Amino acid sequence: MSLQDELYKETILDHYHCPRNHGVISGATLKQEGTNPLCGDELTLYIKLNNDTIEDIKIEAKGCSISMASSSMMTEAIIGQKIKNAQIIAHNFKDMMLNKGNDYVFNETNEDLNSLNGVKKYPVRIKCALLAWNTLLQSLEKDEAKAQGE
Amino acid sequence: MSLQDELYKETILDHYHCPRNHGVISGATLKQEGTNPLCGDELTLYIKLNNDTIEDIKIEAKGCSISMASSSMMTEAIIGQKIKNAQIIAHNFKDMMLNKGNDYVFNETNEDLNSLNGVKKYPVRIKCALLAWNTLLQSLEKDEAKAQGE
Amino acid sequence: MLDVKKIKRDFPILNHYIDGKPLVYLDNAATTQKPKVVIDAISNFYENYNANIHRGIHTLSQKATIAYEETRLNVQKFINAKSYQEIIFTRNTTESINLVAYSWARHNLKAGDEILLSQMEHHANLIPWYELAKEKQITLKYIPLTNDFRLDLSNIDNLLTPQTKLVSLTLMSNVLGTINDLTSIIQKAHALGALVLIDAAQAIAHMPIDVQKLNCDFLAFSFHKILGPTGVGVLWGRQKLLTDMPPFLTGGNMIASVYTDRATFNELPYKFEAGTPDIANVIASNEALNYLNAIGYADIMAHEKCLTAYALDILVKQENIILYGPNNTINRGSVISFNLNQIHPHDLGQVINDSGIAVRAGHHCCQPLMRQFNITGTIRASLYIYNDEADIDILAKTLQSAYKVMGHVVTR
Amino acid sequence: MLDVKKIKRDFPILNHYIDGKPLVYLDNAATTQKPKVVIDAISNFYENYNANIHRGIHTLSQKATIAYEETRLNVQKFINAKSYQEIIFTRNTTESINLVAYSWARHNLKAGDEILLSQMEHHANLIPWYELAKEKQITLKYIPLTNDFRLDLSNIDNLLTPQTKLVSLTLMSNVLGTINDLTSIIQKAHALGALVLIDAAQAIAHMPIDVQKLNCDFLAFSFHKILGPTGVGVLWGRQKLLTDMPPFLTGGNMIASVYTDRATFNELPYKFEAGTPDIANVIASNEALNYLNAIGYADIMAHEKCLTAYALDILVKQENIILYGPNNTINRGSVISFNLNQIHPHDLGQVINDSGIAVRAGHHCCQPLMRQFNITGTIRASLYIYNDEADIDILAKTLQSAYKVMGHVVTR
Ligand SMILES: Cc1ncc(COP(=O)(O)O)c(C=O)c1O
Ligand SMILES: Cc1ncc(COP(=O)(O)O)c(C=O)c1O
Repeated sequence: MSLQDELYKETILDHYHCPRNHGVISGATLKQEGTNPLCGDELTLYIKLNNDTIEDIKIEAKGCSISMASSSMMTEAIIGQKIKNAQIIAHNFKDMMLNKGNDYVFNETNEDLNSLNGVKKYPVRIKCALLAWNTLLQSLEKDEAKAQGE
Repeated sequence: MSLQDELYKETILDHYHCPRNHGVISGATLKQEGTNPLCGDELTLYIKLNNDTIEDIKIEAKGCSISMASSSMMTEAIIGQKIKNAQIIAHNFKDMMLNKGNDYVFNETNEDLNSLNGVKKYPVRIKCALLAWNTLLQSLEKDEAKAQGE
Repeated sequence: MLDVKKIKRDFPILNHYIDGKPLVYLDNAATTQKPKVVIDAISNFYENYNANIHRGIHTLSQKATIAYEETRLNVQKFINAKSYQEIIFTRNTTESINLVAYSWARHNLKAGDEILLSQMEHHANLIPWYELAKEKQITLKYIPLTNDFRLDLSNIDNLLTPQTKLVSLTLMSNVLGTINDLTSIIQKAHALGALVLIDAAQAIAHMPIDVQKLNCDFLAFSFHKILGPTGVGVLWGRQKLLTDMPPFLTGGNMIASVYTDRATFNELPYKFEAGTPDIANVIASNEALNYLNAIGYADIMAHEKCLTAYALDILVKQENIILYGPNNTINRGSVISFNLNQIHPHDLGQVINDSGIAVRAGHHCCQPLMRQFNITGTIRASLYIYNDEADIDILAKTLQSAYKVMGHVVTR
Repeated sequence: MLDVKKIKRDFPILNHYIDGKPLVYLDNAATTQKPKVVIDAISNFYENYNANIHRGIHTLSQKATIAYEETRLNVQKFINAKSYQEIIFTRNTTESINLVAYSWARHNLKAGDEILLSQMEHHANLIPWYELAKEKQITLKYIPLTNDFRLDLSNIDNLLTPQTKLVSLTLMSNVLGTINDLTSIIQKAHALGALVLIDAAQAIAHMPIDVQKLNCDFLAFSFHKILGPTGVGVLWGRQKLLTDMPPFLTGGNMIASVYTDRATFNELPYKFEAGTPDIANVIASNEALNYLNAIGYADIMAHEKCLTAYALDILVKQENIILYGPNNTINRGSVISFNLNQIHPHDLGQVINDSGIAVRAGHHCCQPLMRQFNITGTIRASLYIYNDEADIDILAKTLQSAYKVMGHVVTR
């Protein structure tokens, strides 16, 4: 299997060309910007919370296929989830990407995410795949910190 | 010929053990301190001028054999000389020490200086051999600058 | 002209296969490959005369010291400096520029002073000045670019003012390939009493440099971009300036006498070289100079001109390509930046890499320039003495497959 | 115990002859020799995957990046740091200490604050503080020495004051061999809110280092003193401190986003690594760690203890010898300084060198300590894993000839 076949699987290209939940939420509960320090790609994440549920999520971004696809898959995976669950999914995803020898496999509901497993072989591009997820975690952490501060 | 034979020739050892013109001139016309940045050895040079003649010169120093011997030989070479001449001798000596392939040979009057030629092979120690000479040149330069300023 | 086949044989890595394919190395603006003589000089040092330098009396230390200083003398000749005392070894261009920022600028500039840069500068020649500007309320000004990617000097007489204390410019852009003729700027800057720092990190690989002819005040470059090892940079500065500057990094070797509360400093250039330097790599850098000198810049320049012309000619014909840089070879080096419409440079870079070609994809440490073009990055193919037309042909062929791999419908 | 014969075979230089004599290398405190695995790692990098790191997508760059970061992870384990983000690569110990002086101290200390040093510090841990003290009217204080060449802590409760903001000490003297037990000083310093920097340039070669157990705040060392190449130093710092510190050197790689007038900085540790690092040497440094780990510090320490005891025993019997350093092997490493009465260390060094023995002669970058002893320098024999009793015997034999060569009458 050539590198290209592996990396640019149909699933990834599909999300790249037709990113889900792309755009802006006006009146979002949370808004967070993220930057990939390696290439300068930037995205803005919007979340609408209903109590502890992520009722809506949208991402505005311009980026490479990996970063766009990962963002898109992320929105699908966490929309409608409780915050706690979203954090667990995010940590599972980061584990999959960052830990050598970790063969975490997402179940059917989130199986698209498994297509990003191939990015592990390209350490420089792991940052692309993680950008949206790190931005999400940062955003939720800030929200928690704020809630505790109140 | 072993390195020791070459470097620690009798002439050098003689000047090292019995340094000529060692000491202080009270009421010296010029006084200059010198430091070897590589080892921290310090010396103080005293000169008594009579118009443009170096009437007396003394050096107070604690140093290695090369530095002590070179200082001692220097005082012998320039005592009683016109400043101009002393500078020429100093430059000849520096040339001998610093220029590869320069086989400058001092004549009979200053033949002791030729014994230091062997130091050239030990670049780190050239600084030891030059300390007194550089201090002399600095001192005379300062004197000239002062004279011109007046 | 260069005998590229023969040159290739001098570079072990070019005779190896990467992932089963021969390496096509077009990332020379990031770092060049190293000839065997350079690699061997490092092993030779460690296997035969490894020792710390400058203060050791023993034979190894003397040999190491002589070899280390030999490189300095050769650098002096290479850039035609007046004295070896003007050659300071640093880690890289970045440290060289920081040295000037910390030691010269921090002590000579004050609020209201101005520094003139350009819109094509590398981060190494930007961030040190941003930090200084913040600290000291200094104003930074930029020479803009013309439509053909050159310095726009039409407004230079307004950009340079009596407040300008430093003009810091790259001699060759690491993105656009543009070579800047700095003659008139340097004259004007000096007439106003400003100093001029030249970032020669790119230029040094592609053209002979004569600091006395350039008439600049500081010049910085890195050896890893001219066939030498990583870890060795050079700062050249006028002796008078260096003499008056306070030291930057302090510690062993840069001192003359140390008391319990103060120290006097060593003579130039040692005043600026604190601690144990990268001895092996400085020594091996000499072989890089010898290798370049043996080829000669006349032939290097002729080779690069032909190859760049060939590459521009082929690339400009690619579908949906956007080129960033002068479209001819006048005052232009062999660094070629481009994008394919609609494809992110990271993706294109990956596709190119998968054909065994090493190019760089990204902002090339020139984010302000990218913002100017309203892009996040480009693909950059940068050519050197061991590249030939076949390398360009492979690159072009790969580009033609990119839209298919990325699942785009190609639109004309 | 160590199999010294076997170890010697791993070091190419020890199997060569210098001026016709086998090399007896006793200058390990200045820099150690390098095993073949380290030398080969450098060639292997240049011959197989030389590329610039961190931003390249192509295969070579990825390989180089992985290998570079692998060294960082190994350093993290080696000194038991909590995170790889606390490991910053510099050129040497000197730069590491300067980084703390410029970035942390310059921004956190003010007039009237105090820094506590000791009388056995290397210039690298003195001059940066002299410069800072001058600039900011900071007071420097010194822990004195006892008669047996150890830190005299009898007055420590007066030396440490609420104004003390930093305690910066060597863990092992590069002149005396003394190993300092810093446990109680660190506790007391922290109780007063002061930070502690440890200069581990010497110690790291001779004892295992655990930054969490030491409970210091910064720690600095150089790879060239632990079998690694020149050009690589390490600064370890607590993550919280490093996070709050402004960058030091600025330029490429240490940034996140760059605008035309400002920049945001990269995450740790990259915030402190500006420009192209010494890639090859950082990668090769990993092999030095692997080599040391394979031997193990337990055996290294046992070997050095025996050898130091042997050397002290023989040296103390030499006529007219003056030893500077503890006369037993308790809390003492294998660095031995001495003079022969009436002979300048330069001359003695030369005589010793002429027997094919490399020792260091001079002030060892510790002029204040020399002034203390009222001497300009010493001869320093420093032993490491490839030295054995035969080396000491040759040294002793040479000493016996010194007075004859120098034309002295030996006086008892
Ligand atoms: C105790 C100590 N500190 C600092 C240094 C400086 O190390 P480097 O020259 O590698 O910066 C040395 C080595 O000479 C040393 O022995
Ligand atoms: C124009 C220019 N300036 C500065 C640099 C920085 O060089 P280094 O990373 O060796 O410090 C580079 C190389 O990336 C460059 O191309």
